[in-house]
Amino acid sequence: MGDLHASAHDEYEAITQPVLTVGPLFNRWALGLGAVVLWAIFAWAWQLTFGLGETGLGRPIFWGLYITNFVFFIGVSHAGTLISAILRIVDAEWRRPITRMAEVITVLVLFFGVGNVVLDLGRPDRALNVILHPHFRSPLLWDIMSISVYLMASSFYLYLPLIPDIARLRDQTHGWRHRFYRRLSIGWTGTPKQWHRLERMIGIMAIVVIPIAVSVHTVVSWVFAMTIQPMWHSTIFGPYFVVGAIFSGIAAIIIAMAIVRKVYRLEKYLLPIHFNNLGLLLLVMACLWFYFTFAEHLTTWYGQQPHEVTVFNARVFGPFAPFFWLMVVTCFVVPFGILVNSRTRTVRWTVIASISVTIGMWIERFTIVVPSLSNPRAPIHTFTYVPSWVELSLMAGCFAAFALLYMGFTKLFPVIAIWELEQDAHAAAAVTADPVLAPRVEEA
Amino acid sequence: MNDHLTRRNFLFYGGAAVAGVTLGQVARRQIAWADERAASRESGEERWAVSVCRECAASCGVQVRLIDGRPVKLEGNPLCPVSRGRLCAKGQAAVEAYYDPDRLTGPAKRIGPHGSGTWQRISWEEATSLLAARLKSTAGRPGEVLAVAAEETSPAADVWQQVWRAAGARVHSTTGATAGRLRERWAALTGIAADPSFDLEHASYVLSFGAPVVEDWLSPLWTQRAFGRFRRSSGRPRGRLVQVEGRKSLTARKADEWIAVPADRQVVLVYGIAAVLLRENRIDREALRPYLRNLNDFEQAVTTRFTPDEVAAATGVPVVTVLRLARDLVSAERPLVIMAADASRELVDAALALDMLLGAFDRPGGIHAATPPVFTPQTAGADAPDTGAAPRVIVFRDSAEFRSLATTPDLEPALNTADLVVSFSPFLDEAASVADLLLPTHTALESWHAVVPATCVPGQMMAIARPVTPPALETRDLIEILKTVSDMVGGPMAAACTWPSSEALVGDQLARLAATHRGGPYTSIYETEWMQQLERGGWWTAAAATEEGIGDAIATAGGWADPYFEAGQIRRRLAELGGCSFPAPPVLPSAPLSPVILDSLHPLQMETFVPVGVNRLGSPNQPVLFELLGQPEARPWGPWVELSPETARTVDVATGEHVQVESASGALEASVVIVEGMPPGVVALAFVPAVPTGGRWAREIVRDVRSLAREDALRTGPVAVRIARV
Amino acid sequence: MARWGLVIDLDRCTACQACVVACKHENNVPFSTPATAAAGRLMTWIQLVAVETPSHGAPTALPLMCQQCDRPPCTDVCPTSATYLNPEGIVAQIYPRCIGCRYCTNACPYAVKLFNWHTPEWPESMAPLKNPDVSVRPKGVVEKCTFCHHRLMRAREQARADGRELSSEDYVPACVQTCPAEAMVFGDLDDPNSEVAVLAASSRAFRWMEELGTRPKVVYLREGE
Amino acid sequence: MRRALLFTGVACIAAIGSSLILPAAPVTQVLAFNHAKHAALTCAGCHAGIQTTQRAGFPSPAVCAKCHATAPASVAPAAWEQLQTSGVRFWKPVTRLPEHVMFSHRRHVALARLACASCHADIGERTAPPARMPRRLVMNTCLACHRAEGASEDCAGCHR
Repeated sequence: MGDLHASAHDEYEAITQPVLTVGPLFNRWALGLGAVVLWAIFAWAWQLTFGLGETGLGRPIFWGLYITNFVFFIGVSHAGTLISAILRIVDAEWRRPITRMAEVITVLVLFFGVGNVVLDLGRPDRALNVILHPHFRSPLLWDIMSISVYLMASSFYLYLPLIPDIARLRDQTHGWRHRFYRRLSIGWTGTPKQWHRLERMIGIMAIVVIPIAVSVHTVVSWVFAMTIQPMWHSTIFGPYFVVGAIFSGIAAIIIAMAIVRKVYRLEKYLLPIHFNNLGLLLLVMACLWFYFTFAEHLTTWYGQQPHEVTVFNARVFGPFAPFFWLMVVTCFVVPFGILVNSRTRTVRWTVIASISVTIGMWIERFTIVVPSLSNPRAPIHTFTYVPSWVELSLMAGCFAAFALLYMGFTKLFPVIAIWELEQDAHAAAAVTADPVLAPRVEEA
Repeated sequence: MNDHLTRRNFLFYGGAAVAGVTLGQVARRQIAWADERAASRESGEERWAVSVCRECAASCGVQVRLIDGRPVKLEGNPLCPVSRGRLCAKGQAAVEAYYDPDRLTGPAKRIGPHGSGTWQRISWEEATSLLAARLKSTAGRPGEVLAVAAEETSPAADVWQQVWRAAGARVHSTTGATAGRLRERWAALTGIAADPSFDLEHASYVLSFGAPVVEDWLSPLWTQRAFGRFRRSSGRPRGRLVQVEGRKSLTARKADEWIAVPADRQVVLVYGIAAVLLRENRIDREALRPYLRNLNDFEQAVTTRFTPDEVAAATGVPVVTVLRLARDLVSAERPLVIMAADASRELVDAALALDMLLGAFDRPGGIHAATPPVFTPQTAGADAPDTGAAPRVIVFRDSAEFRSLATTPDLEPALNTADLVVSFSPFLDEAASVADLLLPTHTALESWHAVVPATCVPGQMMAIARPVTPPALETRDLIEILKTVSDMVGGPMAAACTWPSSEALVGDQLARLAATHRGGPYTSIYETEWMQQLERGGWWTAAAATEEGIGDAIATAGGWADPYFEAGQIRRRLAELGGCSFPAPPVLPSAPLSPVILDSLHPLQMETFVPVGVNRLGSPNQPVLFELLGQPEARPWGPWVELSPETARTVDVATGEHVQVESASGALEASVVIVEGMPPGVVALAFVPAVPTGGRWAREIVRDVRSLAREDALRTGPVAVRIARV
Repeated sequence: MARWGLVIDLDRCTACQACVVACKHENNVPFSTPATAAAGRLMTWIQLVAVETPSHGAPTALPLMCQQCDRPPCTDVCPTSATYLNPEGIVAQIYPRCIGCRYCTNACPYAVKLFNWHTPEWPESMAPLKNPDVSVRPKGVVEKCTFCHHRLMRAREQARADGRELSSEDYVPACVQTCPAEAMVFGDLDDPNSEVAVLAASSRAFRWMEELGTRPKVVYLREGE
Repeated sequence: MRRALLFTGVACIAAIGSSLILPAAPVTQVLAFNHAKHAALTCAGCHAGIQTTQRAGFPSPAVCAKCHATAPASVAPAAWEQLQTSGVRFWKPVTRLPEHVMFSHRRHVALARLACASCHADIGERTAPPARMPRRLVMNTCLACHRAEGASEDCAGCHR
């Protein structure tokens, strides 16, 4: 074992090096993002002091940016766990360098998903009432239950595969880092018994986390679908949201991968094949997403139920049409155009497609939340919803805080699972023997 | 981490804990202190008292809910024959006027330039002597003083008139839209010196010529209830309302049928219908003979001048519709023709004539004569002759919006020449915005009342009440101010005002009522009581009651009523006179349909209307009333313009969007309300008076209809405008 | 136990909005400004809306308040049971329990639940105007029409003090009490002899959006024959 | 940095903890009223509202003057005179309920015959005005009694 460690030390220095050193670029970014976060905290304090009236919301548009962000972040959270779990179960060996990056996204982004709900509460001081006096018929409560289970499961699922790597860092460091890693590694020494247990636990978690993840976004969709509001009350919302979630999740991983690869110079580990393969997955999800979107809108249009069609018209032809068509372009036209062609499935273009999808999926959440509320059944006064500076600041703060935390993670833990790569090295023969993947590996 | 408790660590954690506890306790003390301030130390004692609503001439009886002596809510006085426990929006909002944070706190004189709204508080002594000195210098020269007040029948209004006439003033009254406006034509036709009273409630078919039945016709609350019962009462078929009006008003929208005829052409339609009735022999001539002298002449004139084709041509109403209206009217069980209070003389004459042809006089669901009033206005002194000279002193009383469209003379020039303008009103209203001296009087809840409500039921009433709450601010009773000023001026003025206060004046009135040995305090279950009294042929108070006792009972109930009225009075009176003569119908006018000249620049005819919530008498600063504007289209807090769908299409606007309404002399932004069925060439603009120097809410309305045309132009008719999308 | 219901005869209603003011003053509903009204923050528990009703071509002004549904879409979705259907059929809102998530406001097809965007404020001089029987809702909670439930509590207390049963005249909401055209009738829908029960069974009766299965206890009587 | 965070954390915990554990801020009355000494009077004698209104109410100075023609021994005559002439109710409430709770004294005292001590504990025997609520009242205090007595547990019945 000692041998292995010594050799591994050299072999994976590219991965451990960024963890242990903090450069000026990191500090500059951390400072910048920290400033945005501080500003957002100020905005939140402002909102807490003066009430939700500091947002652009009103009657009947009771939900806006916060709930859009909530759905979006929860969607992105499907990135990780689900992908890494599925790929692990189907033994897709190419997943090894990307699983951790995906899992981190999941865990971090869930906080922002839940956090946006808290931002949206009129009385966040009473948020505990949900636990103290729960009402089980409320989809919001189902949501809270499934998200908290998901958060726990995915945190665990992130932590388990981290243990061997933490132990590796423990052995390489001293001072506070050493103490920190020592506690976290919970006595990992790499005995075969420990390996056996770990592998089993990871295997179990990979299976457990999939239904939980599916349930999470299904339940998020039910928050809308369980009401009888036009264009929310839809039976396909469950799968539609899950597909959208995985879609935006994959896009998020691709972007994260590209950034990490570039900043930490991990080109050696994050190969174009990863972008290619995830790009293919993204393409499939784009098609699925388009199918669901089409089905959802076709049935509404064909049915011509007065209230449904009012929302439909507002979304497709009316004031929300720019958002809607931008969504169609960014979620389908752009990624499909790029990814359908194997020659454009390069690192650069998959990243462009992913950015497009991320923007598009955010808009999709927005066009689900706001147009239905802007066109209520009752003929009451409506207005044009324009997010206020508080909402925009908090949204910026969420994204900045996410980036900051992600950066922080990369400074504490290796973003690529080293031990998995080690295993991968053992299984390298299997990869090259793979009839589908082998040619592309050569291409790279 | 160090697991040992060193001194340093102890100090550190101890310090943190102490800081935390201190902070927590300070915060909690703050909260407790705020709590304590919020917790009222008062007992929360609840009391109800009666008062009189003074937001319009209807003078409904109100009930005030007082908590610890402070008014909390206004509700209708169940004993009052007019309100019968109900109250309209404006009446309820009056409590906001009482608490108005921008109410005048005491007398003040203007220090800034005219209309700037900058005031300096002065003492009552200074204020009254200022006015007295200026009045002395006019030395009673006729026409130097102009007194403007809202019309009302009350001892206080009499004192007001007497005092100012004694000062040589011309006294002007802004008239409300009450039955009093119809008095003159009614008296000319029937010879009865009382107001007509329309039994809308029991009619089965109502043909209304511009009468804003569901808005504020005559006595609004009474009309509302009568309308409800007219529409739906058990045991009777549903009442049918046909509205003849130029624009599609709220009443027109509520009516079963709306016939678009501009106000100046409605008289043609009335005679057209009369002509059909006469030509088709659908009236009972023999029954009419004893009451009518000139039926033959009238028939001759009407049938020859108003042939269906000519009527159709002049009014734009198809012949079949004219015929149908006439036939529907006579075939209805109890038809009634009504008109707007501010209708032209010709229209009132014509509509009353049609009512007579339909046998509506003295019949349930028809027209009755109100009992000649117990209280007759004292007309001591006469107006100074109009020398044409501009008045130097103008005094306003309770005329929040003296420049309203209902006012007759154009005050603008007089305001420019006068050197002292005085406002007797508790509010920062329109009069205050041009005044030099503010003499704030008590609000309705702080005042003594004795006022004759606008005629509605065919009995007699007088609303009488004591103050329900002591004056909250340094305001004064109107009579007290008048007395002080008159005494200072001396001469005829001092002689004209003999009462020291409203309390004395009302007390005097109570004594007089007791002495009439008629009627009694407002009593519960008014209608039952009324029927019983009718059977007995009168209503007398118990003989044992003392005058004080009666007075006290009246003031406690909120008023005095004598529901006795002489059934069949009109017919009897007409029979005595040997019948009346119908006024000769006018010659069919041949002038152009619209008095307004439209051109390619201003192609639309704009009509102005006053929304129900707009308060013309009381405070302009009641927030809830601004919220009522523009409903149900959710366009509160400002003027709105009603467009036909066709007009809206030409400028591509939808309900809720904004347009600029432009006339030759100004422009105004208003939100759009599309009204299905409006004539395409007509737009209707809501008049929401702007009081830029008023209170915090009134100030939110920055411009009104008056920026589009001079007020006299608005009063006389439509204005040519164009609209543009904003 | 009674099941309180309200019948509004649109044939009688004159759209005068007396009910709107009565409600506002009775229930301490704060005032708006032009800016807050434009931003969709005008607070009224009852308001007029233009609705196309059966057999009346043009839109009718419909006084709209909480329809007090027997199957309320809003109560199901509340995560804390802050809003619930009480045993007498009133959809209540318990302010100190409400977390302000506004799920119920979105679930309500009638859009009659309101949210306190700011701390409600009255000018200092208007402080005594508030009805002591009704609380002032803090910022961040949802509020709604309660059929003037505090009046029921008072009426019941009074009836008990007088040693008698609660009768129909004892308890009416402020809007019904003031309605000048006598268009509103309030009472127990379960009492077959009550006026509301008789009117609710009339051929003119309709419940707005009842096709959604909300089973409102506010019954409208359409205009016309 | 770490120490500063630690300090803030400890301070916050101390602030919240102490606020929950320590009793509410004390209330000091203008006059040191001795309930025990006035035991001969009924509660309703001074708190006139308890039989008829929602709020119990405090006696006005005039009520005191019915018995105390001159200043009581413990009160300075000048201060007494001033309180008498001002006419305001100067007592500060000690037992306060949150604004959203509707509690009717009439319903509980006059109709349900609930003893004053159920909520106000031993205030009638106190020789000095209490600085704090004599009995801590929380929702469960009300609910326990409502359950025991079979009274309505409908939330809207008490929450306004």
